[in-house]
Amino acid sequence: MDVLYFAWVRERIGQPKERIESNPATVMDLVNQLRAREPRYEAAFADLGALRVAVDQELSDFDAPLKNAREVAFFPPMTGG
Amino acid sequence: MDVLYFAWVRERIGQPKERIESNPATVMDLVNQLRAREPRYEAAFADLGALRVAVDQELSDFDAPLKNAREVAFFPPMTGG
Amino acid sequence: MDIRVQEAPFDLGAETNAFAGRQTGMGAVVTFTGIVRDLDDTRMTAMQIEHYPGMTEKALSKIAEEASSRWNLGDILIIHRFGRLHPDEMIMMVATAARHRADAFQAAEFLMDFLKSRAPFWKKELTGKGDGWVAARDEDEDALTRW
Amino acid sequence: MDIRVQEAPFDLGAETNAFAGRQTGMGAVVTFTGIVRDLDDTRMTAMQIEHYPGMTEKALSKIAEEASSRWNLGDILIIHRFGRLHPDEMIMMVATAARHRADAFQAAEFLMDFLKSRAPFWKKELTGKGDGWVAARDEDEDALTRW
Repeated sequence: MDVLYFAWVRERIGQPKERIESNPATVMDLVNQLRAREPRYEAAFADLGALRVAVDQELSDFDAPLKNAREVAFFPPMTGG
Repeated sequence: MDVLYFAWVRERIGQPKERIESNPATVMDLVNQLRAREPRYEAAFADLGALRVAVDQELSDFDAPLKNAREVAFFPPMTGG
Repeated sequence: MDIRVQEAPFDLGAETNAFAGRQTGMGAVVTFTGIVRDLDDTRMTAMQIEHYPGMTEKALSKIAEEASSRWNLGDILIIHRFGRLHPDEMIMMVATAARHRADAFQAAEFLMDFLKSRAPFWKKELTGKGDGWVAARDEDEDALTRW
Repeated sequence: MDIRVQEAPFDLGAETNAFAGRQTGMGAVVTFTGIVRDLDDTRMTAMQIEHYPGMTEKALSKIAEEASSRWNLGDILIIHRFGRLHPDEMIMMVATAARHRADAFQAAEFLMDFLKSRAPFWKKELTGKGDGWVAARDEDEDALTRW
Protein backbone atom coordinates (compact mmCIF):
# COMPACT_ATOMS: atom_id res chain seq x y z
CA MET A 1 0.00 0.00 0.00
CA ASP A 2 1.24 3.48 -0.88
CA VAL A 3 0.93 6.21 1.72
CA LEU A 4 1.00 9.79 0.43
CA TYR A 5 1.46 13.05 2.30
CA PHE A 6 0.59 16.55 1.14
CA ALA A 7 1.22 20.14 2.23
CA TRP A 8 2.50 20.52 5.82
CA VAL A 9 1.96 16.81 6.52
CA ARG A 10 4.45 16.08 3.76
CA GLU A 11 6.84 18.69 5.16
CA ARG A 12 6.63 17.36 8.72
CA ILE A 13 7.16 13.75 7.68
CA GLY A 14 9.86 14.76 5.22
CA GLN A 15 8.72 12.78 2.20
CA PRO A 16 5.78 12.81 -0.22
CA LYS A 17 5.23 9.06 -0.44
CA GLU A 18 6.26 5.74 1.02
CA ARG A 19 5.38 2.09 0.70
CA ILE A 20 3.90 0.24 3.70
CA GLU A 21 4.11 -3.54 3.73
CA SER A 22 1.93 -4.15 6.80
CA ASN A 23 -1.81 -4.64 6.43
CA PRO A 24 -3.58 -2.28 8.84
CA ALA A 25 -7.30 -3.01 9.15
CA THR A 26 -8.41 0.63 9.27
CA VAL A 27 -7.02 4.10 8.63
CA MET A 28 -6.71 4.54 12.40
CA ASP A 29 -4.60 1.38 12.66
CA LEU A 30 -2.32 2.75 9.96
CA VAL A 31 -2.05 6.08 11.80
CA ASN A 32 -1.10 4.27 15.01
CA GLN A 33 1.56 2.20 13.23
CA LEU A 34 3.05 5.37 11.74
CA ARG A 35 2.89 7.29 15.03
CA ALA A 36 4.89 4.54 16.73
CA ARG A 37 7.75 4.90 14.28
CA GLU A 38 9.44 8.24 14.88
CA PRO A 39 8.77 11.66 16.46
CA ARG A 40 8.25 13.26 13.02
CA TYR A 41 5.25 10.98 12.44
CA GLU A 42 3.95 11.65 15.93
CA ALA A 43 4.22 15.38 15.19
CA ALA A 44 2.41 15.03 11.88
CA PHE A 45 -0.43 12.98 13.38
CA ALA A 46 -0.66 14.85 16.70
CA ASP A 47 -4.05 16.44 15.93
CA LEU A 48 -6.25 14.28 13.74
CA GLY A 49 -8.91 17.00 13.73
CA ALA A 50 -6.53 19.03 11.57
CA LEU A 51 -6.08 16.18 9.09
CA ARG A 52 -8.09 14.70 6.26
CA VAL A 53 -7.65 11.28 4.71
CA ALA A 54 -8.34 9.87 1.25
CA VAL A 55 -8.48 6.15 0.52
CA ASP A 56 -7.87 5.28 -3.12
CA GLN A 57 -8.32 8.96 -4.03
CA GLU A 58 -11.72 9.31 -2.36
CA LEU A 59 -12.21 11.40 0.78
CA SER A 60 -12.69 9.02 3.68
CA ASP A 61 -12.75 8.72 7.49
CA PHE A 62 -10.24 7.59 10.07
CA ASP A 63 -12.38 4.58 10.96
CA ALA A 64 -12.64 3.44 7.32
CA PRO A 65 -11.46 -0.14 6.57
CA LEU A 66 -8.35 -0.49 4.41
CA LYS A 67 -9.06 -3.93 2.96
CA ASN A 68 -7.81 -3.95 -0.67
CA ALA A 69 -6.81 -0.28 -0.45
CA ARG A 70 -3.89 0.55 -2.73
CA GLU A 71 -3.35 4.18 -1.77
CA VAL A 72 -3.95 6.19 1.41
CA ALA A 73 -3.26 9.93 1.54
CA PHE A 74 -3.06 12.30 4.52
CA PHE A 75 -3.33 16.06 4.20
CA PRO A 76 -4.70 19.19 5.85
CA PRO A 77 -8.14 20.61 4.91
CA MET A 78 -8.10 21.56 1.25
CA THR A 79 -7.81 25.14 0.05
CA GLY A 80 -8.65 25.11 -3.63
CA GLY A 81 -10.26 27.78 -5.78
CA MET B 1 -43.81 68.81 -21.42
CA ASP B 2 -42.55 65.98 -23.62
CA VAL B 3 -44.44 62.69 -23.54
CA LEU B 4 -42.52 59.59 -24.71
CA TYR B 5 -43.79 56.15 -25.63
CA PHE B 6 -41.80 52.93 -25.86
CA ALA B 7 -42.29 49.36 -27.17
CA TRP B 8 -45.94 48.43 -27.86
CA VAL B 9 -47.20 51.66 -26.31
CA ARG B 10 -45.25 53.53 -29.01
CA GLU B 11 -46.61 51.21 -31.68
CA ARG B 12 -50.24 51.57 -30.53
CA ILE B 13 -50.06 55.35 -30.32
CA GLY B 14 -48.10 55.53 -33.56
CA GLN B 15 -45.35 57.90 -32.51
CA PRO B 16 -42.38 57.86 -30.13
CA LYS B 17 -42.76 61.36 -28.71
CA GLU B 18 -45.03 64.37 -28.63
CA ARG B 19 -45.26 67.74 -26.93
CA ILE B 20 -48.15 68.49 -24.54
CA GLU B 21 -48.97 72.12 -23.80
CA SER B 22 -51.54 71.51 -21.07
CA ASN B 23 -50.47 71.31 -17.44
CA PRO B 24 -51.94 68.14 -15.92
CA ALA B 25 -51.53 68.00 -12.14
CA THR B 26 -50.70 64.30 -11.96
CA VAL B 27 -49.70 61.42 -14.25
CA MET B 28 -53.29 60.17 -14.02
CA ASP B 29 -54.61 63.54 -15.19
CA LEU B 30 -52.27 63.33 -18.17
CA VAL B 31 -53.44 59.78 -18.94
CA ASN B 32 -57.09 60.93 -18.84
CA GLN B 33 -56.37 63.87 -21.17
CA LEU B 34 -54.66 61.53 -23.63
CA ARG B 35 -57.39 58.87 -23.40
CA ALA B 36 -60.00 61.48 -24.34
CA ARG B 37 -58.20 62.32 -27.57
CA GLU B 38 -58.53 59.34 -29.90
CA PRO B 39 -59.21 55.59 -29.83
CA ARG B 40 -55.50 54.76 -30.34
CA TYR B 41 -54.73 56.49 -27.00
CA GLU B 42 -57.65 54.73 -25.35
CA ALA B 43 -56.28 51.41 -26.64
CA ALA B 44 -52.78 52.17 -25.39
CA PHE B 45 -53.98 53.18 -21.93
CA ALA B 46 -56.74 50.57 -21.61
CA ASP B 47 -54.93 48.55 -18.91
CA LEU B 48 -52.78 50.69 -16.64
CA GLY B 49 -51.65 47.56 -14.77
CA ALA B 50 -49.72 46.62 -17.92
CA LEU B 51 -47.99 50.01 -18.04
CA ARG B 52 -45.14 51.70 -16.25
CA VAL B 53 -44.42 55.40 -16.09
CA ALA B 54 -41.24 57.44 -15.67
CA VAL B 55 -41.23 61.12 -14.74
CA ASP B 56 -38.04 62.94 -15.74
CA GLN B 57 -36.38 59.58 -16.37
CA GLU B 58 -37.14 58.15 -12.92
CA LEU B 59 -39.65 55.32 -12.44
CA SER B 60 -42.77 56.79 -10.88
CA ASP B 61 -46.46 56.15 -10.10
CA PHE B 62 -49.70 57.10 -11.78
CA ASP B 63 -50.67 59.33 -8.86
CA ALA B 64 -47.34 61.22 -8.95
CA PRO B 65 -47.58 65.02 -9.32
CA LEU B 66 -46.28 66.52 -12.57
CA LYS B 67 -45.39 69.97 -11.29
CA ASN B 68 -42.23 71.13 -13.10
CA ALA B 69 -41.92 67.80 -14.91
CA ARG B 70 -40.21 68.14 -18.29
CA GLU B 71 -40.55 64.58 -19.54
CA VAL B 72 -43.06 61.77 -18.93
CA ALA B 73 -42.64 58.33 -20.49
CA PHE B 74 -45.07 55.42 -20.76
CA PHE B 75 -43.96 51.85 -21.49
CA PRO B 76 -44.61 48.19 -20.67
CA PRO B 77 -42.68 46.40 -17.90
CA MET B 78 -39.01 46.37 -18.79
CA THR B 79 -37.21 43.31 -20.14
CA GLY B 80 -33.50 44.03 -19.98
CA GLY B 81 -30.61 41.67 -19.46
CA MET C 1 -17.42 51.82 -12.63
CA ASP C 2 -17.76 51.41 -16.36
CA ILE C 3 -21.24 51.50 -17.92
CA ARG C 4 -21.81 51.34 -21.67
CA VAL C 5 -25.04 51.33 -23.68
CA GLN C 6 -24.22 50.67 -27.30
CA GLU C 7 -25.49 49.28 -30.58
CA ALA C 8 -22.15 47.73 -31.56
CA PRO C 9 -21.12 44.21 -30.58
CA PHE C 10 -18.55 43.80 -27.80
CA ASP C 11 -15.79 41.23 -27.36
CA LEU C 12 -16.65 39.30 -24.17
CA GLY C 13 -13.16 37.82 -23.83
CA ALA C 14 -11.31 41.08 -24.44
CA GLU C 15 -13.61 42.95 -22.03
CA THR C 16 -13.21 40.25 -19.38
CA ASN C 17 -9.41 40.27 -19.68
CA ALA C 18 -9.29 44.07 -19.58
CA PHE C 19 -11.60 44.19 -16.55
CA ALA C 20 -9.66 41.52 -14.62
CA GLY C 21 -6.36 43.10 -15.65
CA ARG C 22 -7.14 46.50 -14.17
CA GLN C 23 -8.02 45.14 -10.71
CA THR C 24 -5.52 45.30 -7.85
CA GLY C 25 -5.82 43.12 -4.77
CA MET C 26 -9.11 41.58 -5.92
CA GLY C 27 -9.25 37.80 -5.52
CA ALA C 28 -12.50 37.19 -7.39
CA VAL C 29 -13.96 38.22 -10.73
CA VAL C 30 -17.46 37.14 -11.81
CA THR C 31 -18.94 37.76 -15.25
CA PHE C 32 -22.43 37.19 -16.60
CA THR C 33 -23.23 37.24 -20.30
CA GLY C 34 -26.70 37.24 -21.83
CA ILE C 35 -27.06 35.66 -25.27
CA VAL C 36 -29.93 35.91 -27.78
CA ARG C 37 -31.73 32.58 -27.80
CA ASP C 38 -34.97 31.17 -29.16
CA LEU C 39 -36.32 29.59 -25.99
CA ASP C 40 -39.86 29.01 -27.19
CA ASP C 41 -38.80 27.54 -30.52
CA THR C 42 -40.65 30.25 -32.44
CA ARG C 43 -37.96 30.31 -35.12
CA MET C 44 -36.86 33.76 -34.13
CA THR C 45 -34.80 35.37 -36.88
CA ALA C 46 -33.77 38.43 -34.89
CA MET C 47 -34.34 40.34 -31.69
CA GLN C 48 -34.97 44.08 -31.73
CA ILE C 49 -33.93 45.80 -28.50
CA GLU C 50 -35.37 49.23 -27.79
CA HIS C 51 -34.26 51.43 -24.91
CA TYR C 52 -34.83 54.86 -23.39
CA PRO C 53 -31.71 56.93 -24.07
CA GLY C 54 -30.85 59.05 -21.06
CA MET C 55 -32.91 57.08 -18.58
CA THR C 56 -31.06 53.86 -19.43
CA GLU C 57 -27.69 55.23 -18.40
CA LYS C 58 -29.17 56.76 -15.23
CA ALA C 59 -30.94 53.53 -14.27
CA LEU C 60 -27.82 51.41 -14.84
CA SER C 61 -25.67 53.84 -12.81
CA LYS C 62 -28.16 53.76 -9.97
CA ILE C 63 -28.23 49.95 -9.94
CA ALA C 64 -24.42 49.79 -10.01
CA GLU C 65 -24.13 52.34 -7.20
CA GLU C 66 -26.59 50.38 -5.10
CA ALA C 67 -24.50 47.22 -5.63
CA SER C 68 -21.31 49.09 -4.68
CA SER C 69 -22.90 50.26 -1.45
CA ARG C 70 -24.15 46.79 -0.49
CA TRP C 71 -21.04 44.71 -1.17
CA ASN C 72 -17.31 45.17 -0.78
CA LEU C 73 -16.42 45.51 -4.46
CA GLY C 74 -13.40 46.60 -6.41
CA ASP C 75 -15.18 47.44 -9.63
CA ILE C 76 -18.27 46.96 -11.80
CA LEU C 77 -18.63 46.78 -15.59
CA ILE C 78 -21.97 46.81 -17.42
CA ILE C 79 -22.31 46.66 -21.22
CA HIS C 80 -25.81 46.47 -22.73
CA ARG C 81 -26.58 46.54 -26.44
CA PHE C 82 -29.64 47.80 -28.30
CA GLY C 83 -30.78 47.55 -31.91
CA ARG C 84 -31.16 44.42 -34.01
CA LEU C 85 -29.42 41.26 -32.77
CA HIS C 86 -29.40 37.73 -34.13
CA PRO C 87 -29.53 34.37 -32.33
CA ASP C 88 -26.26 33.54 -30.53
CA GLU C 89 -25.19 37.18 -30.44
CA MET C 90 -24.30 38.58 -27.03
CA ILE C 91 -26.85 41.06 -25.67
CA MET C 92 -25.07 42.25 -22.56
CA MET C 93 -22.50 41.48 -19.90
CA VAL C 94 -21.78 42.45 -16.33
CA ALA C 95 -18.52 41.91 -14.47
CA THR C 96 -17.79 42.36 -10.76
CA ALA C 97 -14.49 42.23 -8.88
CA ALA C 98 -14.15 41.73 -5.13
CA ARG C 99 -11.67 40.51 -2.55
CA HIS C 100 -13.96 37.60 -1.67
CA ARG C 101 -16.02 35.47 -4.01
CA ALA C 102 -19.34 35.80 -2.17
CA ASP C 103 -19.37 39.57 -2.75
CA ALA C 104 -18.54 39.19 -6.45
CA PHE C 105 -21.25 36.56 -6.98
CA GLN C 106 -23.96 38.34 -5.04
CA ALA C 107 -23.30 41.69 -6.65
CA ALA C 108 -23.44 40.13 -10.14
CA GLU C 109 -26.76 38.43 -9.38
CA PHE C 110 -28.14 41.64 -7.91
CA LEU C 111 -27.10 43.61 -11.00
CA MET C 112 -28.77 41.06 -13.27
CA ASP C 113 -32.00 40.94 -11.26
CA PHE C 114 -32.36 44.72 -11.36
CA LEU C 115 -31.20 45.03 -14.96
CA LYS C 116 -33.97 42.62 -15.99
CA SER C 117 -36.83 44.59 -14.46
CA ARG C 118 -35.58 48.10 -13.68
CA ALA C 119 -33.51 49.13 -16.69
CA PRO C 120 -35.59 50.56 -19.57
CA PHE C 121 -34.99 47.97 -22.28
CA TRP C 122 -37.68 46.17 -24.26
CA LYS C 123 -37.18 43.16 -26.50
CA LYS C 124 -39.14 42.26 -29.60
CA GLU C 125 -38.78 38.85 -31.18
CA LEU C 126 -38.91 38.89 -34.97
CA THR C 127 -40.02 35.61 -36.53
CA GLY C 128 -41.13 34.52 -39.98
CA LYS C 129 -44.73 34.34 -38.72
CA GLY C 130 -44.88 37.73 -37.06
CA ASP C 131 -43.27 39.79 -34.36
CA GLY C 132 -43.96 39.93 -30.65
CA TRP C 133 -42.80 41.89 -27.65
CA VAL C 134 -41.20 39.74 -24.98
CA ALA C 135 -43.41 39.86 -21.88
CA ALA C 136 -41.88 40.51 -18.47
CA ARG C 137 -41.89 37.34 -16.40
CA ASP C 138 -43.44 37.31 -12.93
CA GLU C 139 -40.41 35.41 -11.64
CA ASP C 140 -38.13 38.26 -12.73
CA GLU C 141 -40.19 40.72 -10.71
CA ASP C 142 -40.29 38.27 -7.79
CA ALA C 143 -36.49 37.93 -7.92
CA LEU C 144 -36.18 41.54 -6.69
CA THR C 145 -37.82 40.75 -3.37
CA ARG C 146 -34.81 38.74 -2.20
CA TRP C 147 -32.55 41.80 -2.07
CA MET D 1 -17.67 19.11 -19.66
CA ASP D 2 -14.10 20.35 -19.86
CA ILE D 3 -11.82 19.96 -16.81
CA ARG D 4 -8.15 20.91 -16.87
CA VAL D 5 -5.53 20.79 -14.13
CA GLN D 6 -2.38 22.46 -15.36
CA GLU D 7 0.75 24.33 -14.36
CA ALA D 8 0.64 26.69 -17.36
CA PRO D 9 -1.24 29.99 -17.32
CA PHE D 10 -4.54 30.20 -19.20
CA ASP D 11 -6.08 33.08 -21.13
CA LEU D 12 -9.32 33.96 -19.31
CA GLY D 13 -10.72 35.97 -22.21
CA ALA D 14 -9.90 33.39 -24.88
CA GLU D 15 -11.32 30.57 -22.73
CA THR D 16 -14.47 32.58 -22.01
CA ASN D 17 -15.03 33.38 -25.68
CA ALA D 18 -14.39 29.78 -26.72
CA PHE D 19 -16.73 28.46 -24.03
CA ALA D 20 -19.54 30.91 -24.90
CA GLY D 21 -18.97 30.32 -28.60
CA ARG D 22 -19.54 26.58 -28.44
CA GLN D 23 -22.92 26.85 -26.67
CA THR D 24 -26.17 26.50 -28.62
CA GLY D 25 -29.47 27.75 -27.27
CA MET D 26 -27.96 28.86 -23.97
CA GLY D 27 -29.09 32.30 -22.83
CA ALA D 28 -26.69 32.71 -19.91
CA VAL D 29 -22.97 32.25 -19.34
CA VAL D 30 -21.37 32.85 -15.91
CA THR D 31 -17.64 32.81 -15.22
CA PHE D 32 -15.70 32.98 -11.98
CA THR D 33 -11.98 33.68 -11.86
CA GLY D 34 -9.73 33.38 -8.81
CA ILE D 35 -6.70 35.65 -8.67
CA VAL D 36 -3.63 35.45 -6.41
CA ARG D 37 -3.89 38.25 -3.89
CA ASP D 38 -2.16 39.29 -0.71
CA LEU D 39 -5.20 39.73 1.53
CA ASP D 40 -3.39 39.89 4.85
CA ASP D 41 -0.76 42.32 3.61
CA THR D 42 2.04 39.86 4.38
CA ARG D 43 4.02 41.01 1.35
CA MET D 44 3.53 37.70 -0.38
CA THR D 45 6.02 37.27 -3.19
CA ALA D 46 4.52 34.07 -4.60
CA MET D 47 1.96 31.36 -3.96
CA GLN D 48 2.90 27.70 -4.27
CA ILE D 49 -0.07 25.47 -5.12
CA GLU D 50 0.26 21.76 -4.45
CA HIS D 51 -2.28 19.19 -5.56
CA TYR D 52 -2.90 15.45 -5.56
CA PRO D 53 -2.54 14.25 -9.17
CA GLY D 54 -5.16 11.67 -9.97
CA MET D 55 -7.48 12.53 -7.11
CA THR D 56 -7.74 16.16 -8.25
CA GLU D 57 -9.20 15.26 -11.64
CA LYS D 58 -11.59 12.75 -10.04
CA ALA D 59 -12.76 15.23 -7.42
CA LEU D 60 -13.33 17.99 -9.99
CA SER D 61 -15.26 15.62 -12.29
CA LYS D 62 -17.44 14.50 -9.41
CA ILE D 63 -18.22 18.10 -8.41
CA ALA D 64 -19.02 19.02 -12.03
CA GLU D 65 -21.27 15.97 -12.46
CA GLU D 66 -23.11 16.82 -9.28
CA ALA D 67 -23.70 20.36 -10.59
CA SER D 68 -24.95 18.98 -13.93
CA SER D 69 -27.44 16.77 -12.15
CA ARG D 70 -28.77 19.58 -9.95
CA TRP D 71 -29.23 22.33 -12.52
CA ASN D 72 -30.32 22.55 -16.13
CA LEU D 73 -26.95 23.31 -17.69
CA GLY D 74 -25.54 23.35 -21.18
CA ASP D 75 -21.90 22.98 -20.21
CA ILE D 76 -19.24 23.36 -17.52
CA LEU D 77 -15.58 24.39 -17.77
CA ILE D 78 -13.08 24.15 -14.91
CA ILE D 79 -9.42 25.15 -15.19
CA HIS D 80 -7.21 25.02 -12.07
CA ARG D 81 -3.51 25.69 -11.97
CA PHE D 82 -0.82 24.36 -9.65
CA GLY D 83 2.84 25.25 -9.12
CA ARG D 84 4.30 28.67 -8.37
CA LEU D 85 2.10 31.70 -9.07
CA HIS D 86 2.68 35.38 -8.47
CA PRO D 87 0.30 38.09 -7.21
CA ASP D 88 -2.30 39.10 -9.83
CA GLU D 89 -1.88 35.82 -11.73
CA MET D 90 -5.06 33.85 -12.32
CA ILE D 91 -5.28 30.66 -10.26
CA MET D 92 -8.41 29.12 -11.71
CA MET D 93 -11.67 29.70 -13.52
CA VAL D 94 -15.04 28.04 -13.84
CA ALA D 95 -17.65 28.74 -16.50
CA THR D 96 -21.26 27.57 -16.68
CA ALA D 97 -23.82 27.88 -19.48
CA ALA D 98 -27.58 27.51 -19.05
CA ARG D 99 -30.82 28.54 -20.69
CA HIS D 100 -31.74 30.63 -17.64
CA ARG D 101 -29.48 32.81 -15.55
CA ALA D 102 -30.44 31.38 -12.15
CA ASP D 103 -29.12 27.94 -13.14
CA ALA D 104 -25.85 29.35 -14.47
CA PHE D 105 -25.27 31.46 -11.34
CA GLN D 106 -26.17 28.76 -8.85
CA ALA D 107 -24.10 26.09 -10.57
CA ALA D 108 -21.06 28.41 -10.65
CA GLU D 109 -21.40 29.18 -6.94
CA PHE D 110 -21.85 25.50 -6.15
CA LEU D 111 -18.73 24.60 -8.15
CA MET D 112 -16.72 27.23 -6.31
CA ASP D 113 -17.93 26.22 -2.87
CA PHE D 114 -16.98 22.58 -3.46
CA LEU D 115 -13.75 23.42 -5.25
CA LYS D 116 -12.65 25.41 -2.18
CA SER D 117 -13.08 22.59 0.33
CA ARG D 118 -13.38 19.32 -1.59
CA ALA D 119 -10.75 19.49 -4.34
CA PRO D 120 -7.26 18.45 -3.15
CA PHE D 121 -5.32 21.67 -3.57
CA TRP D 122 -3.21 23.35 -0.91
CA LYS D 123 -1.79 26.85 -1.04
CA LYS D 124 1.40 28.08 0.52
CA GLU D 125 2.17 31.79 0.72
CA LEU D 126 5.81 32.64 0.20
CA THR D 127 6.91 35.92 1.77
CA GLY D 128 10.21 37.58 2.49
CA LYS D 129 9.78 36.75 6.20
CA GLY D 130 8.90 33.09 5.83
CA ASP D 131 6.39 30.79 4.25
CA GLY D 132 3.02 29.62 5.51
CA TRP D 133 0.28 27.26 4.44
CA VAL D 134 -3.07 28.96 3.87
CA ALA D 135 -5.50 27.64 6.49
CA ALA D 136 -8.93 26.47 5.46
CA ARG D 137 -11.57 28.97 6.58
CA ASP D 138 -14.55 27.83 8.66
CA GLU D 139 -16.82 29.90 6.45
CA ASP D 140 -15.71 27.90 3.40
CA GLU D 141 -16.69 24.67 5.12
CA ASP D 142 -19.95 26.27 6.30
CA ALA D 143 -20.72 27.36 2.73
CA LEU D 144 -21.24 23.69 1.78
CA THR D 145 -24.21 23.31 4.09
CA ARG D 146 -26.40 25.52 1.91
CA TRP D 147 -26.41 23.03 -0.96
